[in-house]
Amino acid sequence: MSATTAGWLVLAAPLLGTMITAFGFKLLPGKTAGWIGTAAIAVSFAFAIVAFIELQAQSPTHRELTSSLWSITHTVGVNANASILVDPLSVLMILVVAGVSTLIHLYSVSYLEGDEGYVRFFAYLNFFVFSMLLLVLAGNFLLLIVGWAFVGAASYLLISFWYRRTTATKAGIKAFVINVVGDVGLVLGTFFIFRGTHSLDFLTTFHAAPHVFAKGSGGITAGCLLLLVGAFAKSAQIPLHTWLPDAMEGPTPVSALIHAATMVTAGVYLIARMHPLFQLAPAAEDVGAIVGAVTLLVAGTIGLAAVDIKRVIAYSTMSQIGYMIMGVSAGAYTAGLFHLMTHAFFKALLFMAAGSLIGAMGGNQSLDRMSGMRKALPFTFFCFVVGGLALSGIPPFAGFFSKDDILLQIGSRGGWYWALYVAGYAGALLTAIYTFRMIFRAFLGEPCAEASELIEHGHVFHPEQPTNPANGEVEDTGVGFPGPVHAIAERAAPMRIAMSLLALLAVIGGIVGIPKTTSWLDKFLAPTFADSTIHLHPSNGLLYFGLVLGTVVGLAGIGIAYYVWVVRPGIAPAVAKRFGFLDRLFVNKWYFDELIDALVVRPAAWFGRFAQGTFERLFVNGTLVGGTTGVVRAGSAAVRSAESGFVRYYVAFVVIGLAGIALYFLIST
Amino acid sequence: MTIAWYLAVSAIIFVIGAAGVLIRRNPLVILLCLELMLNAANLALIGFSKMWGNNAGQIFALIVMVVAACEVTVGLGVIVAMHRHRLPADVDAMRELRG
Amino acid sequence: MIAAAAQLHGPHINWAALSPLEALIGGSVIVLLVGLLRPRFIREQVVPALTVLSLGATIGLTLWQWHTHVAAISGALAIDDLALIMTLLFAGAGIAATLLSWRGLAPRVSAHGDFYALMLGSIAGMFVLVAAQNIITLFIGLELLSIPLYVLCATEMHRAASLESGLKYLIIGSVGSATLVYGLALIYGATGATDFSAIAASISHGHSSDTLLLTGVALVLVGLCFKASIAPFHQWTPDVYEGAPTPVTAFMAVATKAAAFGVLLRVLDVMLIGERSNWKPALAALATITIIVGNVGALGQASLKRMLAYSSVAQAGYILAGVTVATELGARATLLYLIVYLLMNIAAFAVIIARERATPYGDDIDAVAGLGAESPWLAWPLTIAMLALAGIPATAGFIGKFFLISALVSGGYTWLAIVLVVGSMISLAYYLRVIAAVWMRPAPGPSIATAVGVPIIAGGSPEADVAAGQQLELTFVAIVFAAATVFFGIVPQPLFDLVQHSAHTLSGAL
Amino acid sequence: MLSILIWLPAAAALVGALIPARRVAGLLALGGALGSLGITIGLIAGYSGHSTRLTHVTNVDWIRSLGIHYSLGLDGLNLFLVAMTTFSFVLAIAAANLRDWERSRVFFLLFALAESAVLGTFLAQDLALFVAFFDLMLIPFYLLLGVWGGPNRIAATLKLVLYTFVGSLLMLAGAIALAVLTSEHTGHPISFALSTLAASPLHKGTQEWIFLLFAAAFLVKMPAFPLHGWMPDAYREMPVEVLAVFSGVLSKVGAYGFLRIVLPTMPAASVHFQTPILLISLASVIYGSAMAFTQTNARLIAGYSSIAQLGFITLGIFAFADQGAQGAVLQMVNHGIVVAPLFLIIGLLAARAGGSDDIRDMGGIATRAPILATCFLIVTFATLAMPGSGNFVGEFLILLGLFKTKMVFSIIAFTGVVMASVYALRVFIRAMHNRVGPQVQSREISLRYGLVLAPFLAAIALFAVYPQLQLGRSEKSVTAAIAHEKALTQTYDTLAGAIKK
Repeated sequence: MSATTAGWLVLAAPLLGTMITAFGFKLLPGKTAGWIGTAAIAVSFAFAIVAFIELQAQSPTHRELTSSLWSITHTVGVNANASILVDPLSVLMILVVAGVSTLIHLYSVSYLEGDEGYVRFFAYLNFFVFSMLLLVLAGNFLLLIVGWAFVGAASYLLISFWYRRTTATKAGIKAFVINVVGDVGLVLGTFFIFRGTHSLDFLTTFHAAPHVFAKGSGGITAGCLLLLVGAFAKSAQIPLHTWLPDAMEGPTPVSALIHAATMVTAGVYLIARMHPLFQLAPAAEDVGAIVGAVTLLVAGTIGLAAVDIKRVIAYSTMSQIGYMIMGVSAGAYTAGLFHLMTHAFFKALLFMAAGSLIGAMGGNQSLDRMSGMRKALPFTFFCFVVGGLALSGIPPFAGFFSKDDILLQIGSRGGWYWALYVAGYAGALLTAIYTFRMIFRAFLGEPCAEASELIEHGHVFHPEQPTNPANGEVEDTGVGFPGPVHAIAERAAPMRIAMSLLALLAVIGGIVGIPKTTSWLDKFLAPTFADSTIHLHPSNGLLYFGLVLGTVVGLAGIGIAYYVWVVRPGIAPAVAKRFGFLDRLFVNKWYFDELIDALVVRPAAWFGRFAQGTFERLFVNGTLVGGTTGVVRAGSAAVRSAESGFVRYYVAFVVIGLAGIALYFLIST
Repeated sequence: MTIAWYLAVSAIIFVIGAAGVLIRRNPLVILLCLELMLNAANLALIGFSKMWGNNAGQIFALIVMVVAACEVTVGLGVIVAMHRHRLPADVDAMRELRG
Repeated sequence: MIAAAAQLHGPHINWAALSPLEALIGGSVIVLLVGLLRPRFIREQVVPALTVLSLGATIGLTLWQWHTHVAAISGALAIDDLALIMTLLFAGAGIAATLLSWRGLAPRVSAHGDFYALMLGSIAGMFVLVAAQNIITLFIGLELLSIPLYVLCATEMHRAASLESGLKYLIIGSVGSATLVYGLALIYGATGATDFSAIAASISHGHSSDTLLLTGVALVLVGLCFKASIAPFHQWTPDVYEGAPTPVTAFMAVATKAAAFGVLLRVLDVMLIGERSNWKPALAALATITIIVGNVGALGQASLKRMLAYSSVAQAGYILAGVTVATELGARATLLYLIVYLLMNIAAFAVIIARERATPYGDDIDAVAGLGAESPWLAWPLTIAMLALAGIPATAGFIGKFFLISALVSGGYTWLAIVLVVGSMISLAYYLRVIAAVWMRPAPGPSIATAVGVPIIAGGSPEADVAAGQQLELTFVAIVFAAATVFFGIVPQPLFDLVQHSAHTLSGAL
Repeated sequence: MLSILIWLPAAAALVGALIPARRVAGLLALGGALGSLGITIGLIAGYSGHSTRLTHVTNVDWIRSLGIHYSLGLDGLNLFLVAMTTFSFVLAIAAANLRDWERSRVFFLLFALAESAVLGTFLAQDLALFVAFFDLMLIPFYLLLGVWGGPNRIAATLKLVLYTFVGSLLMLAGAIALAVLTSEHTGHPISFALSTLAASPLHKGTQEWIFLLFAAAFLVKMPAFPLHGWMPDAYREMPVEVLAVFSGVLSKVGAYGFLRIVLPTMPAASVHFQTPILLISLASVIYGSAMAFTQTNARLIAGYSSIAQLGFITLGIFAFADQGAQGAVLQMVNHGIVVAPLFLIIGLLAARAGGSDDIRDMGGIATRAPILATCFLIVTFATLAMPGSGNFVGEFLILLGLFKTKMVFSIIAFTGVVMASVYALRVFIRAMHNRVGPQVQSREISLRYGLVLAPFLAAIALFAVYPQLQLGRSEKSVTAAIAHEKALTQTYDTLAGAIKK
């Protein structure tokens, strides 16, 4: 079978899975739906591998295959088919997406056990994977936008999966609306590009762009900046990032799949996919790189202060994506995608471990409540540590190579890019600190109540009256709330399998791109980026310096974390008091929510209230309706009062009228 | 004596009649005033007919007289009927219909 | 008078052409005499039957005379399409009115014979009026039309309202006639002629700006506008319409108005065509005032008769607009609208009478509340009539308005067309109010029914005691005229063909 | 052929009204509507769209003396609007059949009359005929609202009728003026045939005031800001089955009128008033959206959202770019098949929330009604024009067209897209999610009602994946409709450019 056929089947499998689970939701007992969903994604992954092999069979110059089924619009110059583009980039993406998704589905089979929305969950999850694959396989802007919006919708559905938690629905609509802002950016960007190239098809556009757009010209720059808006919204980059932490309201596998491994990296993919355009708009590239750098630092600082364990990981995700965005914007495409891949492995792993941990805590996510879980959850602890090391970029874990590769490439561009280089390593230090702060606080120290219950009585803690940890609302166990079962990796085989596989990948994942040694990824992706005008040849000196520096920074971070939270637990509060301002800043997430609230939400709401309360009442009903009717009523009153009933007055009117006409006649001649 | 005098007189009579209709409240008087108005027209007609030397005007005048008689008759009839129903002989009292 | 004139000149009288008139007058006399007979059956059944018969005969003879165009009685009357169409209209209205008053109260309190005889006489007057070719016959016709109506208004003598309306109509009417006759006198004085054509001729020979003449024209205009109830000479209309017995009101509303406009067409487009430049702006102004006054006056009227009276004022404004443009198209539009106007008004009045007899609310709008549920056979005609008056498509009213507007636009009076449209907008408010009452309000409970005050003020009457069952003829009339309204709304071409040539007799001047 | 299409529903319902049996009336009305739908499907299948020529033309004299013809015709412009009409009416009548109505025979007769009138409006190729149908259309809805509507329906009917008739009477005057003046202009006998009127446009000055008369009628009908004063009351009181077609179908007549009548016959005026109309539409988009996310009455949210949607459509039309017009026509159909089920669903929700349309009384309805929730979810996403829905393709084309000719308007209009996501999801969440409301009894949608909604969802899906079905057929006619304006604007632009130099 050809690569494109495989591509279509990659799409078909999860769609089919969605259909089956959605329509058969009444007929699927127990975990059937879970297994069906998992199988669907597994099949999709298999086809992704087929596509990979088929593609490799092609000669390097012919690795951009397109195939289209039917035409969605073919009118007045807007031609868009249902077409996919299969090239190394998209194949890499489908491999990562389908692969990681399979494991997360596997994990969810147990994790969601006992939830009344079990089937719905897998319908949504399959739909998400379909959308994500559509996004990365799309062969033209229209389809890209469709996939782009679909993943947004799926993420909304899954964030507010426990839809009777008002916190969850709030987070959901927040995420969706910010994503729509991104969609708008994407669409507008498309308009700008379409105006030049008159085509929505990727390859045509890319080939035409250099001829129609002068480098750095207004049109292309505007277009690329708007594309960046889309990318930022999806990838939770400042200032469109506020939805991601709230998105942690969703079930943990969702956080693992959507808000760590796949969807949030769509922005990275977009920039990589659009690199021929971005290279025509250097300004846009620089904006991307700087925003990425800023994000990775800001997110890191917030990560230091957050107490909700999932939010800590979420901020770390933001920060890691900052690295990727910085990389691909600065022309380090392969490195960025490399980090995307490895990050998918270890961040998914971290979330899974967190899920298991939260299960053991009976749904509670606050670091303040946790301690001494190491004995209770040895396997989870192990996974956490592996993930943490990979995240902190400790050799030889996967994160080490990918992150340093990005920074290496950036450094090699010289000039002001050095600032980014430094920011990158500063971020690395923060990463190491908050990661291990989390690990130490949760697993070391005296076992907390839940931990000891698990150790001594050997069953998972379950509160008599479950409440929503976010706002303390009392929950029932009906549909729309988390189920009564709190699965932990130690008890559920599927979870354990998924986690171990990811742990393995988190350890050895880096092998595909060891600089100057294997760099298989570079070779694989070369055809896609062959047309890149940015050629980076980092010196070996810088390479070795970077590797060493990375290691040192990582270890230093861990050291600091150990000193502050294990050796001298008293220090942390003291420091917080000492730098009260910074502490407040970090705890309040740099006041971004408040900022957006003040700049966007409040004015919009005010306008709405004004429109309804004042304008509608006074103008539309008052002036337009009331005014005219008022005039007519007045006239009516006048006429009827003239109709007084006195005959003699009527005669008087006759006489007056007569006089009027006669006068007119006499005057007019 | 030119036509102007006849006209003037007839005009004055017409105005007097109209004024009467406007001022007086007794229906009988109003009927009389109406007669005045019609007869003003008659005077004018006859004057003109003399002026033009054709008798169309005089025929017209005759007809007007007849018509006037009819109108008065009907008017008196109605007034009598009202009197029978103890309705006041005052046009300003007729205000049941208004608005 | 005619006889007298005959001995003087021995004029040639075209009896055949006059046959409709003869039928009317003869019928009137016969009805009067038969009405004197004692037996109840004869008075209550035969007399109306005879009336209908003579009106039928009139229609028959009119159709027999169709397309004749002759001068009768040495040019005193002209029998032409205009006159004949109008005659059809009057006779139709007459038949409808007869049926409406058949089992009504008015004929009973006045002797039946008198009632119908007067009506026939009035119709005869209308015929004379629209056929008149000189100012004398014009005046005769006008009075022959008016005087019986004064009486008819006052027939229900036990009702103060009826008498009041009669006397008011008489007084103001007489003022109107006086004005008219004085105006005619002045015109005669200015031109020395009584025949329309002769007057027109002498005007065209340069008397057009003679003060005497102009004053005369002004007085004549007022006199005629008064009959057509054009604002500000309309004020008698609401009072008289409300006070008079409803069948009489219906008859007046359609027939009198038609006659007035018929003669207006003749006077303006034949006799005074030379003064066109003078009276056109005046009439345009009057039309505007009338449209606005009529429509705003009708708003929020509790009495349906009064509401229809004001609406008839407004409609008069529309029709006057058609006269104003003084083009053949305008004349045709006017005629067509008059026919349409007859159809929709009779339908409405029939329903109102039926309700007057069936409910204690007289002609108050409560009388039709909940009619849709109670008796759809009355509800639909009323609805159709109201929609037609409002000028909704698929009714003749729409066609009429459409034709009027196009006549106005092509006559260079687009602004007047806009006024007309604005007027129609206002009119929606009160026409739809009736429909709302019919379909959307429940029938008022007995509690209101016991309130005796309501009916009298509402111009209602003891007619309420007539059993609701015996309204077949009313329902019949309502349905026939409503059906016609819809039919001509969908297939209007016959109407257009009918009025096609009517204006030719005027076209000589136009 | 088209006459049958138009009059079949009315005829069937008339028979039903005369048969003194309770259920029969509804079923006959449904049958008639189904017949029309069948015919329409046949027409779509048979329509190639290779030319702008009218097909299935019926043309007989109606009023010879005024040059009015009973002339109907089908082309790419109205083909799918007719389809949307018959489709929505079939399902709305079906939905109405699931309820008991007092005086049901009159109800269904009026309902079917409404369909006939709307179809007539879409198919009329004679200006006078169009005007007649346009006014006639309102009467059945007036009675449907006034007789079977909510508690304070009478006030609502008065507002509705006064507003819309004020518009359409002005249009009547405009129409007559247009025809009469054209005939004087050309010297030919008067004719109301659109083709004739389009063949010889009047002077710019004359066009302009006539344009205003037409614009008034169409903008009220849509409704467009600030002429929407009648909308809230009417929407609050109307029975949902009626409201579904009223909002879904009638609102399009206005936009269609611009494309069918105003642009071809008054090109100069259209160009002259382009910016004002665009501003009104933009205001409608933003104002409608803002109102939609402050309202708490679900019907009004939907109502104001359609104000915004119609604003988009008008933007597309008056962009005078092919993409814009194509998108507008597509969007008319999309909005129709989306808003109709939306109102039906709101009806279902109200039934589950103790009869209240207020989203504050709803909440948590999804718990026991997953299928209903899914239907609502799909409709919601379609309403906010999420990419992947036909509505998105429509908006995409509209904004693209606008972007090409009036970039600033297009960029501002995008705020409407964002706001749409807010208010649409807001309704969904407040109704289906969150805590269970006080009077809420969540229960699953009945099978029969599901069968009514299913075709809507199917249609939404169809237009999502294959809008080309319509775009391909409408392209020629639509581009022809705005050809004059395009030419004019381009010449103006070139002139302006020349002046600059």
